[in-house]
Amino acid sequence: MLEINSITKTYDTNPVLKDITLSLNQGESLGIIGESGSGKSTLARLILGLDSIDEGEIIFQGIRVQHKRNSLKKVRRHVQIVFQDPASSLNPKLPVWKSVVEPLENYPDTIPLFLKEVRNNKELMAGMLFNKVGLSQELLERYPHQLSGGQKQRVAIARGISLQPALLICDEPTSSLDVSVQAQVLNLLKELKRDLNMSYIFISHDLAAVQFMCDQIAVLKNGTLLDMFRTEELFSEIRHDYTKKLVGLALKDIL
Amino acid sequence: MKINVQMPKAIKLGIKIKNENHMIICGLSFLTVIIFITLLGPFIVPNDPLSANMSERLASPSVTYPLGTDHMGRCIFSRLVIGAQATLGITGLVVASVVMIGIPIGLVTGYIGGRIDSVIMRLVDGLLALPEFILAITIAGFLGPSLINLMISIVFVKWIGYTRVVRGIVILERNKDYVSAAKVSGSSNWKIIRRHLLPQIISPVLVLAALDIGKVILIISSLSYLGLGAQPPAPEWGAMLNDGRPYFQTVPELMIYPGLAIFFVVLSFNLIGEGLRDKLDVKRH
Amino acid sequence: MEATIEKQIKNAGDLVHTAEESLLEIEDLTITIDSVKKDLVKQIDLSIKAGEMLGLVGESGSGKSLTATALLGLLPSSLQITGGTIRLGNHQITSLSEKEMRQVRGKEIAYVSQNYQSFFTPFIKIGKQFVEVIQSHSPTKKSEAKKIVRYWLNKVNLPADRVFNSYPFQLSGGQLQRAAIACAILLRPRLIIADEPTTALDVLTGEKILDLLRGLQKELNCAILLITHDLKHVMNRSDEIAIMYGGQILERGRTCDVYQNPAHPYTRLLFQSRLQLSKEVTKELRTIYGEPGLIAEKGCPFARRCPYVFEACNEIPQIKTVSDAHWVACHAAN
Amino acid sequence: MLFIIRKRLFQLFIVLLVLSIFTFTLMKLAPGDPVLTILNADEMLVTEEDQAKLRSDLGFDQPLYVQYGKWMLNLAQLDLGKSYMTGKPVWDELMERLQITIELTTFALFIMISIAIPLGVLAAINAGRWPDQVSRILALIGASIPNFWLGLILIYLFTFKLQILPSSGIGSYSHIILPAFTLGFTFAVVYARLLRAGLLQSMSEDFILAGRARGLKEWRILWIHAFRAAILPVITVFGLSIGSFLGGAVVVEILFSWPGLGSLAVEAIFNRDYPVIQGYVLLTGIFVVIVNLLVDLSYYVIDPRINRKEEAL
Repeated sequence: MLEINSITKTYDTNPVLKDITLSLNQGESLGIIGESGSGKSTLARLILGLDSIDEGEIIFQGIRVQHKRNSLKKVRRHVQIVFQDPASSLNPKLPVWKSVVEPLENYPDTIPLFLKEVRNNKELMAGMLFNKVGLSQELLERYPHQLSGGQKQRVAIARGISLQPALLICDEPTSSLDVSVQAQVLNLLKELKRDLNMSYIFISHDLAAVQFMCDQIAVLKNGTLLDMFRTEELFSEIRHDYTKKLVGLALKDIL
Repeated sequence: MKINVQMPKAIKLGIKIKNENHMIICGLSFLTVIIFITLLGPFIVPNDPLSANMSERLASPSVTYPLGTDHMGRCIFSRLVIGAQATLGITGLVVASVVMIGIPIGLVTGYIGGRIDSVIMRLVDGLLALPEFILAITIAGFLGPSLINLMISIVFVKWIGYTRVVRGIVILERNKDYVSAAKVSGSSNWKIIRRHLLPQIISPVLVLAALDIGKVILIISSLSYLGLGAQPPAPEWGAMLNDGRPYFQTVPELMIYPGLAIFFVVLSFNLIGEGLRDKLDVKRH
Repeated sequence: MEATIEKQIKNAGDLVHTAEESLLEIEDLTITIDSVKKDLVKQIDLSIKAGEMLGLVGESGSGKSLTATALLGLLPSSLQITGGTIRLGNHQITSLSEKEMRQVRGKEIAYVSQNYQSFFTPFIKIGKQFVEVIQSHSPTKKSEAKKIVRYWLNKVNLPADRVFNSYPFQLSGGQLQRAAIACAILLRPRLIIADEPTTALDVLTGEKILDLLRGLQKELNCAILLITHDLKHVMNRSDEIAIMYGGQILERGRTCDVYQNPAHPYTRLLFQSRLQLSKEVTKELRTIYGEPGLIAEKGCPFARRCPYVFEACNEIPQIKTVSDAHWVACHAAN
Repeated sequence: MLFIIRKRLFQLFIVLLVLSIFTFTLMKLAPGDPVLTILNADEMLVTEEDQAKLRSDLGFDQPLYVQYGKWMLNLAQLDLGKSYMTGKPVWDELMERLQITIELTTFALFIMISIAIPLGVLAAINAGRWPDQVSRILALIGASIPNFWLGLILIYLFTFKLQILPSSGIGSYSHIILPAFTLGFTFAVVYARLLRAGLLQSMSEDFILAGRARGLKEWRILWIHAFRAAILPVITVFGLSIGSFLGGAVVVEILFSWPGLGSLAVEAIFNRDYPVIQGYVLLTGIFVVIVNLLVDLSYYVIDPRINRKEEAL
């Protein structure tokens, strides 16, 4: 479904991504793990065409992602994103339901199965989507600052799934949330994935979250892909030293 | 000696809201009265503001002349009231044109960025070095003093400020996730500008405009005072001050009334502007 | 050789002594917003013994950072301590004058914050800021102060000369946090308050910082109050933990006791909803209903999210002893 | 550092270009014939030949771009032409008056700083209490009062009523007090508010809390740690509003009969003395750019981080 071929990206003079090659099959989910500055968020932006690629190419379902309007519009029909910080990913001056249905406005021909009956009514669609992510209908008319962090992230997720995309990129979706809310959001994402038959690219610094969410794991460090494996092989002896270090640290938390 | 900070937001607002609202209400009520008088001007003035009557020059306040007469025996009160039309009208026009020019340019250059942006901004940086007051003097100097020339020169310089503010906000906002999210949602650039960016600039521009109205009034009256704006016998406040200058040791009222008029009009706009700024939490630019 | 042994004995003596009496004692502390008379921190009790680490765990809005600010005597004027006392050694912090309090800060109580990027004043060289701290507390010659600074910078494994002459922005996050720790221990304080010192750092770097802190603590025999939102930061390191929610302490005790036998539903749920790496991937995570902003106005603050809530929860629960040095504030616990 | 200097030099270039085209165009657009102006000024009988001769002397019979080119070439040698009125070189005349204006503005600046800093700091440390309110009211008055009117009131009070200060002319310190205060006051109170806002902002930074937690004395926190961050926005605004400052100086010079650049410009305007007006505008433009360059450079002294930000650009 998604092929990333030797991507290189440089900001100013420092390389952010160096020769990254990855691929993802339909229905599978890929976890990308790395510390801040490892280039993992940049990768997400490149897949969505939010930044230009210096070298290499990204092909999604046969379409090359590049800075041409129609190619981007086609790709974004099937690839959506949930950002890390819901406070900044929702327009503060817009009632949240309007943010949620924005993708549906722009792709009038797209009819997700779960919105079939209400496709011509924006408010009802927003209501259905709110339902889907476990938000009460009373919150539809609220503005972002009137919602809690977890609620905002649910709104962002509702927007992400509104087109029933084939691939949803989650860029650290829980790291700005409180501990007791993280589990809720992870459960929701897992449930939606099954429900809507989506693939995820799940970006995180938390190995446990990636393990919980994904079939495959890629380890990024300083813009280089160090390790890539199926989730079952996480504890295998042949893992890269850096991966082992991360695993060791995560296991130390188990008391 | 300690400055206290880090108040939880709710508390901070609680204290502030009162203060801002007072300022806005105060400014608005001044302004309403002034606009009311201005609009009704022609019907309520007791005398023709232009008709001179040398036998009644420098008269004290009386029933006929509520604030007395000037050095040419003209009714000061009537001149003040009619003068408001000129001042407020021109200022309104100037600020409206400036906003209409400044906003679109700022939005587009800020959002698109790249070469167009840098060319325009370099030019703008250059123009910014021309103080509007001095530019206005120059234009007045070359083209002859008149209110129209005055307006042109103020517009010529003032739009830059708006472009810069709008562009600054757009650049700040366009890199935020919600704009990225709108792009990913498939929204066109036009839609992003209209729906996501335009609402962000409304409050700052509103504040800027309110404060600028005051500044423009001051510029106009200063230039008229220098004799480079409104020309006699037009009843403009700055010009009235200029007229009264030679007499003000003996009849200070000639200077006090027009000065107070300018002061209160500008003050009411400043009150509104400052109040709005605090209320809408707009940063200074 | 003899000297060091003597020191060891002395330290041991200290430990015995402080096992009975704690260094920091917070009793009944209540912090109120002046204007609306709302309590943000309600009647909390805490204590730390010298040489021990207390982990104060809570989500946003729990009042944990506020408590730290109150310890430093730096509450904003809109907030007030309306009840209770804070004692540090012989100092009754709640009744010290501003001037006396200033001398306590930095010398007796040190502070390390989450925001390492803004811990040092950005346009003054680090070394100068260290020297400033020393000179603020006792008249010291500059050369003398420099020596002390170098010593502590080395102690936290930083290249002393380079860091001394650097501006804060010239250091990496990990380095800055080390420098912040060096600055905190500069005057050998008796208590270090570390407010989420690793949250903004990468996992590996954060781990090293916590280890460093722990190591220095042992060496200096000072107490540490480690404030965090994440249980995992404190479980392996702290001697005691306290769980805070909605301005109250729900449970507190020796770390191992709390871990083995969490008595409050909130503590239990926090443990269960934690994402953990394991050979067997869980299908679904255990969750806690609602969000941290959901705080019951009356009674137990956790009541609105608690699965075991019943009528009695409308009243503030009495503090019950679970076992020796393990307390809980819950009606349901027994 | 070089980056900034380069940027400002480029700006200077743009400014001169725009201003020169601007004034040149205006001169051509201007009603009336400068030749007649000059001849009238000399109070001679004006003949057609005289006019034609003068016209070609001045190069007015050549195409516009040639005139502009010549004018620019002269400009590059600081030759701004001769005043129509006095016949003296414009450059010399400007320099003579510049000194007097600088005297006034420096003094006004001094008054401004000595009002703005204490008032701003006082307002900040008493935020929400009466000194803050007073500074707020003063700032509102300062921003709303026409400075020539303020000047008139001061003259009325100090010259006519109290008779302690002269209202016009130059010469002694007593002459400079009223004009400098008039010019400085309206800016001072506004800057005091800016400084207050900057201080409140920087006092809410985490490093201030950290500094207090280290037990630093409050005066050190304020003056050494917070003040530097707070003064930056004030300096920025000063750079941006130096133009209005000069504009204010024109009004004040006229009001107090202060024979500086502003008076020169206004006289020139009434006399249609175009070379002088041109010279004045160009000089002002250069002055504004130079002040802004100084403002930029002061950032380096105040905040070492700027070096790095720039490298990142």
